[in-house]
Amino acid sequence: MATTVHEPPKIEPRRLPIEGSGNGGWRNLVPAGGDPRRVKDSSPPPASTGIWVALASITMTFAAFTSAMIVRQGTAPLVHITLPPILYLNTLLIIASSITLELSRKQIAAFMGAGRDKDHSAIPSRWLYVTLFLGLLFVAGQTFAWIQLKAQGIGLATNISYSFFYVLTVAHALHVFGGLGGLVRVIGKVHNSALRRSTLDATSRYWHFMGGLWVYLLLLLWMKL
Amino acid sequence: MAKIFAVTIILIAIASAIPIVMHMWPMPQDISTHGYLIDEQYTDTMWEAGLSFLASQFLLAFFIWKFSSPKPGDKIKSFPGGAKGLVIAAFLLVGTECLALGVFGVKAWASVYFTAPSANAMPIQVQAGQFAFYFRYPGPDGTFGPLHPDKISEANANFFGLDTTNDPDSKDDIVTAEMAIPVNREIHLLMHSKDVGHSFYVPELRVQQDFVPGLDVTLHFTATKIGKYEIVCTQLCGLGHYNMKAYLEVMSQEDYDAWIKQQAALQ
Amino acid sequence: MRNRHNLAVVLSAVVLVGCAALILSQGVNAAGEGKITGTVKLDGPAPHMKGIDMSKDPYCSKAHASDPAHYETYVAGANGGLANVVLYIDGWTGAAQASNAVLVFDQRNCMYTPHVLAMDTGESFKVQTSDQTAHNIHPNPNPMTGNIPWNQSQPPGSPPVEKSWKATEFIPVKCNIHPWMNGWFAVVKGPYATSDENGNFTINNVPPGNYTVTAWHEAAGTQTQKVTVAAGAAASANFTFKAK
Amino acid sequence: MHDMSTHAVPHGAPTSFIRKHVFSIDHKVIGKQYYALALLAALIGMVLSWIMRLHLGYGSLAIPGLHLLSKNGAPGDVMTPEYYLQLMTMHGTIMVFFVLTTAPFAAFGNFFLPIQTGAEDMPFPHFNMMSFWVTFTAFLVLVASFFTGTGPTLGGWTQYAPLSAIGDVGGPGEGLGVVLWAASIAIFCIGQLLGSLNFITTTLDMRCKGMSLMRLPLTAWAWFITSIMGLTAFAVLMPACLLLILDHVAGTSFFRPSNAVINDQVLPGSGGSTLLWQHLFWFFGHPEVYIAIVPGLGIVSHVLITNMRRPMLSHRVLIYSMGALALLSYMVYGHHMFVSGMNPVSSLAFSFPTLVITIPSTIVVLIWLGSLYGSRLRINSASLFALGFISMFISGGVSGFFLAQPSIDIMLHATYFVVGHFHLVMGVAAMFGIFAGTYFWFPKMTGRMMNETLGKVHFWMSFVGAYCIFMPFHYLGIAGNVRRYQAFTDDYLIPLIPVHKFITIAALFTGFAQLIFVYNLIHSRFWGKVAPNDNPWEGTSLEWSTATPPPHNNFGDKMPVVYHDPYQYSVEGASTDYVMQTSTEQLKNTDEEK
Repeated sequence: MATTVHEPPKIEPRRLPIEGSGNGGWRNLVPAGGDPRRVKDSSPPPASTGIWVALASITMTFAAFTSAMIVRQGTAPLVHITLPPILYLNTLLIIASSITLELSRKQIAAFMGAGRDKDHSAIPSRWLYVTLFLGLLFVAGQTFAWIQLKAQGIGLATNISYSFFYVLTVAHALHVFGGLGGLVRVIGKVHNSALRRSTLDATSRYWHFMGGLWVYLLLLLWMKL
Repeated sequence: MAKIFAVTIILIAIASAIPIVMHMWPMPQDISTHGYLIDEQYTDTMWEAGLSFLASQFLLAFFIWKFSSPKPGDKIKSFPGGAKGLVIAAFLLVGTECLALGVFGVKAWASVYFTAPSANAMPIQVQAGQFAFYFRYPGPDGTFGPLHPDKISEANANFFGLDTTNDPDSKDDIVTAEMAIPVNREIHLLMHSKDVGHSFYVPELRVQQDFVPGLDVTLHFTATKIGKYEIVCTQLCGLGHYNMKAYLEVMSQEDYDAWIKQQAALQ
Repeated sequence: MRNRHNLAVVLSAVVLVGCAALILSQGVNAAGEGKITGTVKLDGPAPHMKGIDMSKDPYCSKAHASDPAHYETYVAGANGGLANVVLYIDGWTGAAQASNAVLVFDQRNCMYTPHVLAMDTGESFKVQTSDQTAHNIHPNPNPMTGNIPWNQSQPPGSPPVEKSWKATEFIPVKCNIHPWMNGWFAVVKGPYATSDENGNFTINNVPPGNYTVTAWHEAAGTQTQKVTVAAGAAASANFTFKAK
Repeated sequence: MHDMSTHAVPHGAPTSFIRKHVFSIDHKVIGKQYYALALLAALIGMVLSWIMRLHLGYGSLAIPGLHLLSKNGAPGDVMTPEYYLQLMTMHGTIMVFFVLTTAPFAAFGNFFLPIQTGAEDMPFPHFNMMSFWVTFTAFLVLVASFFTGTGPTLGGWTQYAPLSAIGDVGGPGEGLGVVLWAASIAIFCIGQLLGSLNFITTTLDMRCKGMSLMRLPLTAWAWFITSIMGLTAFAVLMPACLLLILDHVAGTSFFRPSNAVINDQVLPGSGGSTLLWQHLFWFFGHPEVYIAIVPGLGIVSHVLITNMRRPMLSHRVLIYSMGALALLSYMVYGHHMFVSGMNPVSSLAFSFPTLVITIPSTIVVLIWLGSLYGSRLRINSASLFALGFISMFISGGVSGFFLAQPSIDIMLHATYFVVGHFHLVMGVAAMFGIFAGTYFWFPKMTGRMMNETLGKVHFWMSFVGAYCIFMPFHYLGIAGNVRRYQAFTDDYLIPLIPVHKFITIAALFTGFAQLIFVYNLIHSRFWGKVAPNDNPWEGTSLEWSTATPPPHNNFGDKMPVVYHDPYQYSVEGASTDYVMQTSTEQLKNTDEEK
């Protein structure tokens, strides 16, 4: 959190230190009698609030898809389809990746907490690579499922169930790509000694959410189709 | 400036009320059995809405008039009762209003939607398509033949896609371009859309209902006054939307019998 | 011998092209051209054409108050002649025909006049309205032919719309505002004719040669006949359709 | 958009022209860019409405040069029915999305939310920049549909399926036009999601020292609430648009029904549902109405307070009411679908919350009126527009009573009554909010004052003109005049044509007034009177405590510290009649209201 390089406050003696956020913020309580000294100086970095906001909007998007399925089911019943079995393997992969990411986060937290956050180059990043690899495998597995279906002549327009299948899986995969981008960024920051805890936390929250979302989608597809 | 503004607001408020009070462009006359409920509901709402409209505009104008030219020593005064009073007032006034309108409104709504058509209601099927309505009467056998979308041929006057050679029920179905109904007889309208969304709106009958493609909606009503009325489409359906209409003829039973006979001969 | 043969072919081709050029420049009935005339008849009594209920649009029903409108699928004359049959030459390979008159597809009294408009590929035609009510013109060509569908309104007083078709096709055209209004654009290659009330037709501007004349009717189908056209003379072809 | 690690605060001032004015990450520049986009869109939308009004009042009138816009749409310069519908769709879409959403929310919000919270910038300035350029791209895509062969879509801004899903056979513009429309809206949603993300995080995390949530001005609260609504609403509209595009390009049947027949041909499609589109659309569509109007509530309160020289009767109640409006707006969307074939029981379920939504609206109006009482009202262009807003909001609001009841909606649905209702309440009222904000904040945004005389002329013409246009709409609706008709050929509509002529004249008149505004805006920007000081209106909130125009990091070399509630006007015992939030003066009753 404290590593962004700022100009030393030479000409701004009265300017309060800024570290990626204001000084009031989320935990800003009402100062009694207008005394700002009793306000906490720190508020959570924007990334940790921002990620919740982003996740809320993704939740709404997939809620919209879900309700579309339910309403559409009301007009014309969805057709039963068999999901490609590789999806179950993919599920294991994405769950495993969440676990490895959590391992990595613990490790890094322990590392930084030990007061060694001056020397970032030694941050352990092995589990991050494992997570990235598992994430890539997941996307590859999803692609394999699509190719498999395509080989059977099943496309987006085959029937409404497959339409929903493709829309949901592709939309999820695109979001997973966003998560992979975040992981790459975190790894890059580790190497540039510029990693902030909030960045790692936000990325891992997003990644876990993608995992949870996938399990939800799989259940949805499995139940409805 | 503020005083002129206040006067303008009052003038506009009064001018807005005049056409309503004078019935300059009134609702079309009601020719249905359930319409009076809607009309009563409408009148009640007009009273409540109209009074709140006038009251709040007048109050706004009055306050602007009164408080826009303060003298230097004037102090800020607080509204008697303060925010709490206003909130309670809003809850009480509007709350009761809403509750009353809501509860009474249910009655009018129920009269259209929650009553089943009576057993001897006359079934008529109406099909909406770009950009015309067509009507089907079941004929003497009282049954509609099935629809075959692939058989629709407007070029050959087969508007519904009936197969008169194979479907016995379709043989005596009567398809017309205008809708004639006997007066004081309940009509059970089966609504079917050929292509996109349309709507069935007869202001005089106090009915409006969308056609939903893929879903057959029904509606029932009784007309009480002989005459010729217009059925118009209110759901945007394409370039000819404004031109999509048909005529509804409410006839005496004898006239209707003669008319349906004549139509049957034309099939 | 062989060279001479080739020479003959080339020469005759040159002559033919020359003739074609001559025809194109001189217009109707240039020297050496023939024509095909004949009659199209309907076998048996004409099928009953349903009356049209135009009550949807008071303008239309008023226009037909004294003369009730009927569908025009079969329009048969007193002597059994069948109108609205399009006659053209199958497999025409000659040059495009010069348009000698402006083709007009009129919307009059909520009906299409003519009911069938024949035209050459690429030949332009005008769609106009004589009515005081709005129409839309919505031809529905097969997307595979390369003809592009369109759908355009013509409110009263609109200027005519000028269009043409690229590929040969019989294209149904409709007015969605007045669903009973239907007609055809018969897009053919080469010379063509449409039979009149009495079933008579004349295909002009046919160079001498052997041809297959095709007669097309929107409901009764197509028939073909082989004819030989001599220079300056009229060949004859008569067709008889059975109502379907 | 989900990578959250883009911290760029604080960033140094840009030096190149492009980074300063085009691809700027400064929220103030982005706010101005949004404003310019909204202005351009509003002008286009207004010209479209003129053309439509001329056609409605004088059916066969040739409008010179109209054929240049579309050869097929207006042969001989006379509009065809499809062209009317296409212009109508574009008018609605441009106005709702690119004016009413961008101007009060994205434009003013971007400029003033960080300043009012005491932040240096938004937390994710690059997302903020993207948000504008994405929105701009969406606008270009939408406008591009004018130049396709068959023109833009004619399906109305609600774009009801299946008309919007069946392709070109449904009418001109229903093929490519719809795809461009849906693509534009989907892109627009992305832009607004990025914006909302920044707004919410700014409000929660970036407040300066001493700025508790309750010390935020009402505008900041309004933008905060709006961005929460936007976050959920646009996140629903985007998938709906994607599904619509898929129906066109991939042959799916989300919205294409079985057995639809046009021109005697059965169209492909199976089981698609028109209700599906309506549910998805209105779940966005109704909150969208509040997205357009809630920032207006905030701006008007803010402007009024400054010009009344007193705080509102209750700061909290206003905030809670806006929150209640936002919450309820999700529960009432079904009132757009009373006659759509939805289950009649659910119509009732949607009707009650719709009626209930009048309670918070009434509270807001009563608080305004109650606060006017005993105030020391200053009349200027900004306060005139704010007061005009109240009048319009009342007029537009009461007609909601009618439409909230399904039984009356049977008569009034899809008539001009509805058009009058939403134009007054979310069109004119929201525009008045924008105008009030413009006259009020112009000195802060540009360092110059707007011409007051022209501003007042603009106000009088707009106020009277807007009533002349939209009040008669209600009468037409009561008489059964159906909306979205390009001409009135039904027997019962013909007697109403003189009313339409009157409305057309009023519309031209009112539109002319807007040109005065544009002139005033541009002239004042470059040659207007220089603002006398940083706080010409004697306001109290943070935007008035910084330089004019604000420096790149908003507050120069001194971060603000907040000691007071946002609206300390006419406080007893204070040295002046207003005490700025940053003032260190000790006040007796400085604590939060109970």
